[in-house]
Amino acid sequence: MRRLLVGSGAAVFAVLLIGALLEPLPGGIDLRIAVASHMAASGVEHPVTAVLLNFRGYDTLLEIAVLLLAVIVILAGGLDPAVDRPRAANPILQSLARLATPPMIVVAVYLLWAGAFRPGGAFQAGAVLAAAAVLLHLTGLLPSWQRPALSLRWGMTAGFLIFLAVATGLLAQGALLRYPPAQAGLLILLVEAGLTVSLGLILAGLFLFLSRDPGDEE
Amino acid sequence: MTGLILLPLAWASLAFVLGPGRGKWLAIGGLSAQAWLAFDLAAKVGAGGTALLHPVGGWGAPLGIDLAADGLSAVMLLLVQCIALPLAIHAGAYFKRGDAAGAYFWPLAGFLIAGLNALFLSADLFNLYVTLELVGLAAVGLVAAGGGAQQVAAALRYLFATLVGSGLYLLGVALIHGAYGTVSIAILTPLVTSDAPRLVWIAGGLMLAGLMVKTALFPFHTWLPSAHGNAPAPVSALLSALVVKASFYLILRLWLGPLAPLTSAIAWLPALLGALAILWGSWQAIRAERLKRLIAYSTVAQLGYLFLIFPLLPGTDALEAGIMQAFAHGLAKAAMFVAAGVIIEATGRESVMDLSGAAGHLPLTLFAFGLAGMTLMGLPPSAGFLAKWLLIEAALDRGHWGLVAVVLAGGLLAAVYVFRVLRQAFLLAPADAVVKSVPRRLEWVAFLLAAASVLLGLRGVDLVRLLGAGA
Amino acid sequence: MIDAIGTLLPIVGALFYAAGTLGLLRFPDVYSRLHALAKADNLGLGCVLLGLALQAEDLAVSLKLLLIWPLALAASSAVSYAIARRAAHLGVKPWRRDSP
Amino acid sequence: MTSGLLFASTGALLFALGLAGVILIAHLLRRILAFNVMGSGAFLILVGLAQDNDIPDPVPQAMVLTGIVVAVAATALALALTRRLHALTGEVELPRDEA
Amino acid sequence: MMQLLERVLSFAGLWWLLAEGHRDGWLLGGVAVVAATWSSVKLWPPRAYRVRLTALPGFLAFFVVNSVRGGLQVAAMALRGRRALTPGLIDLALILPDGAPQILLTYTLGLMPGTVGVELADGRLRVHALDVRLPVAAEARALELRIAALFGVGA
Amino acid sequence: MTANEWLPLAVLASSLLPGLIIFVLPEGWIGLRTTLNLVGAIAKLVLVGVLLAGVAAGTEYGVRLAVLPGLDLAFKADALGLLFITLSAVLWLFTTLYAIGYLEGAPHRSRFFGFFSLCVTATMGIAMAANLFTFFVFYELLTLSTFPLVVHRGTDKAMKGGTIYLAYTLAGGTALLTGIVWLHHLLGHTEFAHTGIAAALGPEQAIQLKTIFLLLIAGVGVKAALVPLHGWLPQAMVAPAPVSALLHAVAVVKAGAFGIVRIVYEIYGVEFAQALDLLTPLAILAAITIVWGSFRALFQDDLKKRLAYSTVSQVSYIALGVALFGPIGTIGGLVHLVHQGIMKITLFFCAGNYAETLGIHKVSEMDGAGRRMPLTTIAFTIAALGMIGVPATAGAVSKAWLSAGAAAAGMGWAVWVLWTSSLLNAAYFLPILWRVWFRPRLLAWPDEHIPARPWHETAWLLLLPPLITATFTLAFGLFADSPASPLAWAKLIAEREYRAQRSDAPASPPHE
Amino acid sequence: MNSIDLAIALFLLGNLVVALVAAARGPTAADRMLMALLFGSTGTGILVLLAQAMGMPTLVDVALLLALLAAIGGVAFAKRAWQGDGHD
Amino acid sequence: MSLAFDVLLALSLIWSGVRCLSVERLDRAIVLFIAFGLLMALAWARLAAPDIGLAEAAIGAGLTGALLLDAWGALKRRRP
Repeated sequence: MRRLLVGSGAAVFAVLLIGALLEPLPGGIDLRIAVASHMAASGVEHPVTAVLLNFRGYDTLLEIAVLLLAVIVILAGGLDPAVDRPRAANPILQSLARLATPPMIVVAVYLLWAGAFRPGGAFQAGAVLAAAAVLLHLTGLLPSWQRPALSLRWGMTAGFLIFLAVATGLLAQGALLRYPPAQAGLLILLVEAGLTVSLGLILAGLFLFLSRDPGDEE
Repeated sequence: MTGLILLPLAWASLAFVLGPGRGKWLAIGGLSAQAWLAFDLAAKVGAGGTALLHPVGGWGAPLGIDLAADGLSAVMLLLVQCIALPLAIHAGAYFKRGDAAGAYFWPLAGFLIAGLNALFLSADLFNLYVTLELVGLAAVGLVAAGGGAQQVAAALRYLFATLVGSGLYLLGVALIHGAYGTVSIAILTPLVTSDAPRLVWIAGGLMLAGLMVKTALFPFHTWLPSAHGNAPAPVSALLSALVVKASFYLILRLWLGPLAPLTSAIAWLPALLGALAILWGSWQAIRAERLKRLIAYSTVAQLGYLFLIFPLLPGTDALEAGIMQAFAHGLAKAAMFVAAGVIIEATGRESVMDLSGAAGHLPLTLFAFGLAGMTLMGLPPSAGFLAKWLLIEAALDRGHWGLVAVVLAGGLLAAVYVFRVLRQAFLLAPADAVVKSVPRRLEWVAFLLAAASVLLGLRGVDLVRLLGAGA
Repeated sequence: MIDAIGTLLPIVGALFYAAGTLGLLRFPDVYSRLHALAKADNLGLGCVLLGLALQAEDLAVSLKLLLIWPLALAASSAVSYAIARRAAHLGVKPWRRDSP
Repeated sequence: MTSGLLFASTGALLFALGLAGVILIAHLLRRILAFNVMGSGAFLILVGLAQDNDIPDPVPQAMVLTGIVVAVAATALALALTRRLHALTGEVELPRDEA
Repeated sequence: MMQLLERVLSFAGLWWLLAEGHRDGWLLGGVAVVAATWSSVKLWPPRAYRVRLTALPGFLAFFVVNSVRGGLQVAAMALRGRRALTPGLIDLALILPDGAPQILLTYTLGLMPGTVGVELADGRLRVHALDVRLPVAAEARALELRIAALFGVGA
Repeated sequence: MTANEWLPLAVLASSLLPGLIIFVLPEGWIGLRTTLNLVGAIAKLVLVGVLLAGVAAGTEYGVRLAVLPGLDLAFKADALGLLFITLSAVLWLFTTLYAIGYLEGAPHRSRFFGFFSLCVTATMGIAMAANLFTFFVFYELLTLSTFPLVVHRGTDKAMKGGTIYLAYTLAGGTALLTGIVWLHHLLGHTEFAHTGIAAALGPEQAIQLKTIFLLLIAGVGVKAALVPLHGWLPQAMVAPAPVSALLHAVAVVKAGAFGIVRIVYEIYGVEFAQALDLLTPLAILAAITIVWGSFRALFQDDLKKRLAYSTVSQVSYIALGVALFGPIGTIGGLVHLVHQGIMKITLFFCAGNYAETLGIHKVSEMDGAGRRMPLTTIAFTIAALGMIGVPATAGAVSKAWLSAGAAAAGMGWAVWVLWTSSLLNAAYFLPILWRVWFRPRLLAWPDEHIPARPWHETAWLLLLPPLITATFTLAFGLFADSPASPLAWAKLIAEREYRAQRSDAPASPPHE
Repeated sequence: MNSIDLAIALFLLGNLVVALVAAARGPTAADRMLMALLFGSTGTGILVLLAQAMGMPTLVDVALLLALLAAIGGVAFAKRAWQGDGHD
Repeated sequence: MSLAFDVLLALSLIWSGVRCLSVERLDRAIVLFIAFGLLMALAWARLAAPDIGLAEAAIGAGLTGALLLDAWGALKRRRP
């Protein structure tokens, strides 16, 4: 009964919504023009990065806080005791991890660097770093994180703190996160570099703090 | 204005770096500064009579994000800091060293407060979504922190509710953006008219529905009692006093702002749900077995009042009534949860029936509970009374006698559950009752919050004046 | 000439992909399906990449395209080993002609 | 129909699907999947609707990136809590709420 | 030392490829190369086995030709369906030494015609062959020799 | 802030501050607590004295504080308010003394005296309220601060009584609130003013005004224990004796009665109320209450319950006086506000003494108590006779003015009501007096706490207050014409209430 | 826009969908793991073709990333998720 | 041609979405969800949003999939 009700409700909703989507809309504000005309002052050449770190950088600041928060919540929820089960390593997969990790690092830095003028950026770079960590962990080359050591906590927070410090420091320019056009590029790079490392650690932490059980292979 | 956001972000993340269980003084210091900033902001807004604007990044809407502080924001910010500071002091004494539930309390609470402040200051629908998530996830974390199965289950229930809520809200924002190309509230407000395309109507409905889920409006309240009723006392207090108010504030913002041309058709819906919430929540509170669950259900009921104002908007006294109720309930409910925490800590029992004799052992706490109860019942001279007064006057102004009846009935029902606790507490203690001593600081915080909720009733005029500024 | 090859190669690659999918559908057990995917699809990918690399104007871009191939090869090779090994460990018997 | 609108409509369907899933499905892991489907739907609408004429608009793209990060955070958190619940009770569904 | 240089160079090459020749990114590129080299040293300390660059082109050619052959073979079998298959497991005794050579063998065998590695242990490699009637063992041995040449080890 | 402004606040503070301090005092600090209580009570008396002198001379005391735009917490000390204030302040002192004696050694005394002081503060606030809003604020505060006193013993029975008390008073408060907000909505304010404010609305709102009147009277009627809203009063008898005294004489029922006075005179205005045909129904209601209360009292064996029903009846004398259109009735009603308080508190003190000294709770156990406790019993006798209305007691004065007022207002039936009530009063008090003085003691006292010694029948702190109030009962009857008597003050009030309408406020006692 | 490349991409997509269905329907858990292979090869192929067809060379980066990371799903499946639970 | 591609992509997105919520077995659901992520990445490519495509690919392939599979394995292993 419930299924039927919710299901038909969702179906009706979807139909209504699609119907409304297909209606012609009055032209609204087109921000593409505004973005394009301010690109020069944004410090980067890629519009999405300009929006993410300059025009709407404040969103990103809070978003990083959300991500950091997720790790804290996981830690606060309490970590299960890690299961320590001896197991043989799989040399082929290990070698894959060994082989793939250094290129992943290069790719991560590349994405960070590319973010300034083409798709890429701190989040994607951090995700690649985290993926490398996950791969290493899955193949048994990186143990799971038992507790957040001080250095790890610093690492995970540093990016956010740098961002926060830059945002606060720029208050001197008259507004939060108001980059002076001349230094914008460098500051954004600084922030992104910090974020890459921290995001990598945070995203890796999401996996490495959670995954306490090495599986039952062998 | 930005300090209110940056400070808690800073102390929260630094508290995390400091490590489990640390950061108390950082938090209390930061909160003190924030309280000063909030009062300063209120003074500025009140003096200027207009909204203060801060274009982040210097771009200004629609390209950038604007922060805006008008009377309404200033009031809510005051509420947050005024409740968070005493609760921080309370939590400092509540969580023992090595307490699993308290290990990450400070960073979580810091992000929660930062999220709340950011939410109250933001004038950008998408940015509001991010702040909503910040608040929601921090709140979930606080519920789950170090808890047992019950807490984790409650946290999960809460998590999914809050995620669905923000999901609906996000879709609404997406549709609004699709229709108008901007998410700035100030720019949208003149653009949305009553002949807006259907998309915008759907968007409005989605946003409001999502926020109602987050505010735990009946019948979306099912997550609230377990979340608020199972968390540690300072957490319950934060959640009940502040977090649910955030989404209510946002509903109000939308209702009075961009969605105003669309809402007249559905103005009675929230009021109807609110009325049901009052009746149902009170009824459940009257039946509840555990003290904290009783208080949590009381929150469900009290939130109902907030929604009674919608058919009365925009009208004299209606907004004032809602905000006064939010403020009063915030202070009182914080006091009540803190008091309940003290009682449970001292007696080691959780059920209402086991409270016998508490009045003798913990007179100050019970007094605080009673004062807070006064506010919830809407008895004079509490702020809750002023809210009720304003609400009844606003309803009479429009000739809505039904609302008057609901308000009055709600007050009586509140009396039933409040006195259910008090009379139990006044009963003679069973001979075998063992009472632990608790830090006096815990009791005093409850008392201060409760007293504030009552004494605010004497200075309601300031709040109303501030609310009128820049609206 | 190079243009022609550049246009043709992706089509050939697509055929290899199709063959891989066909193998996936028609082969009887997980091991043989593994062969189909690991070999045919990767060869398909190689053809596509090479074709596109030939089409690209910029040398760096075409080299980048070609770079993808070894990465994909290494990954699929390792993963197919892992799958086969895991299947064997869990007692998945290879299909035999005489056993239906 | 432009591809923007097509994907926006797809997003609408996915959102409705995910929403119904979150409401109906009791198994927590599946519910997390449903939530992600729902979020993806909303993201598709956000970008798709803004992207008629096939000219990319960076603002909604940036918003979706932000949204994805938030969704990842929420997903990880939900998974962590689910695992915790399972470790404590052996259940993968929420117990009934007390009366 | 030479090995280190090789790695540095190869990562630098990777960067160059990724950056599509842009030159203004070399500062970060340097960081990337250093980090990658450091991690590679951590993960795979320089050991006895060294790839002989002179043998590399021959090996690559051999590999490409065989993987094309493998693809063609599988495609042909796929078209004929299961009628074409006579699958089975074959145990190979390896002559290559432990470590990198054996691992490379397992990798490449997975892309060679008709075989995929199933289990590498104790100097033996079990493979799954699509058609046991084909000269699987012989081809594997040929590959082993190639790899031995590549690493400059006796086979 | 001028003296005229802070004096009313000081009256409030004189009990509020000691109360708040007492709350946080540790249980064992008896000396400080007693000192605080007495200092507060005496300070209040002094302040009230100053106010009395000032008001008699025509000074106006008042202060207001904005709570919401258009809504003030406002106080004024006028003649009517002072009548009540003086009564409460004096009786508070005696009750406090009595309570100190009564509760010696009992647990939770800090809590008790804290709420006790709050309760008096609320009463003062009610008396000095300058508008209905303020009145309501303190009216509800009174409810809240008396609840812990009613349930002070913490037994199940106490809790039951307390719960019933709450249910009645909170429901009444809700009705009152509705009426007040409605009125505020119509008028824009609810200030008390001589000759009322409701007349400004005109006849087209008559129905609304009548409904509001009903709500308001229902609201205050609960505390005034008007039938059928009186059910809580006998139940609340479970409270300790000083609390009963407080409920019946000093604060609660008086607050209700006082509210009726304020509403009829200063909200509606007696003439406008008459014009709306509100007074006669009120008078009838009061009459029913008077007779019903007395009638029920006849059948109570529990002494305090009998006294409680007596209160139900007696307090409605005030309402009746108010409802009798004309200054004579007004004077009768107002003076009874004081007289009933003095007499009833005496009775409760005595009842408490019997219970506390000998364990007597029932009328049937009182045989021969007069010889064991002569002083208490003398006080009891005087007060009981006053209740009946025997000449030379305060009660006689009230009844005389009320009867005259009824006659003057053309409501001859009310005179019969008073007579009936007096007969019933006699019927339930005289048997008690007969028992205590003339029946020999048959059995042992149920629970004798304090051994008999010559001239020390019980603790002095328990004995003195009833003796003094009994003396007052006689004095107010004998010296009713003195300028310092309550009667004189009631005349002053009536004069002021009616000044605007007519100048024939009677200067001489009416014909009896 | 290069329509041949797009056509090939479409063809590959169809291929991918059919293969996905097949893998999802497959009798053993190992068949599910084959998907990881599919992403690595077919997904990457579609992306590079799209890059060419839409004239967006940056999609090559996406393809590269996919090729690099597709293995993780398979590894995770093999290492963590796939147990002999009687259904295989 | 591009419309055909888009329609096919949209249909397969919906298919995988529906199936991943409705299939009986959890491992299939999770794998289908990973496939859904891949298709989303393709959709982002079609919507000319390579940034999101990158993020989706990195997160979907690298992190979420691994998290889900790991969680599933853990839930299964601990089952009493």
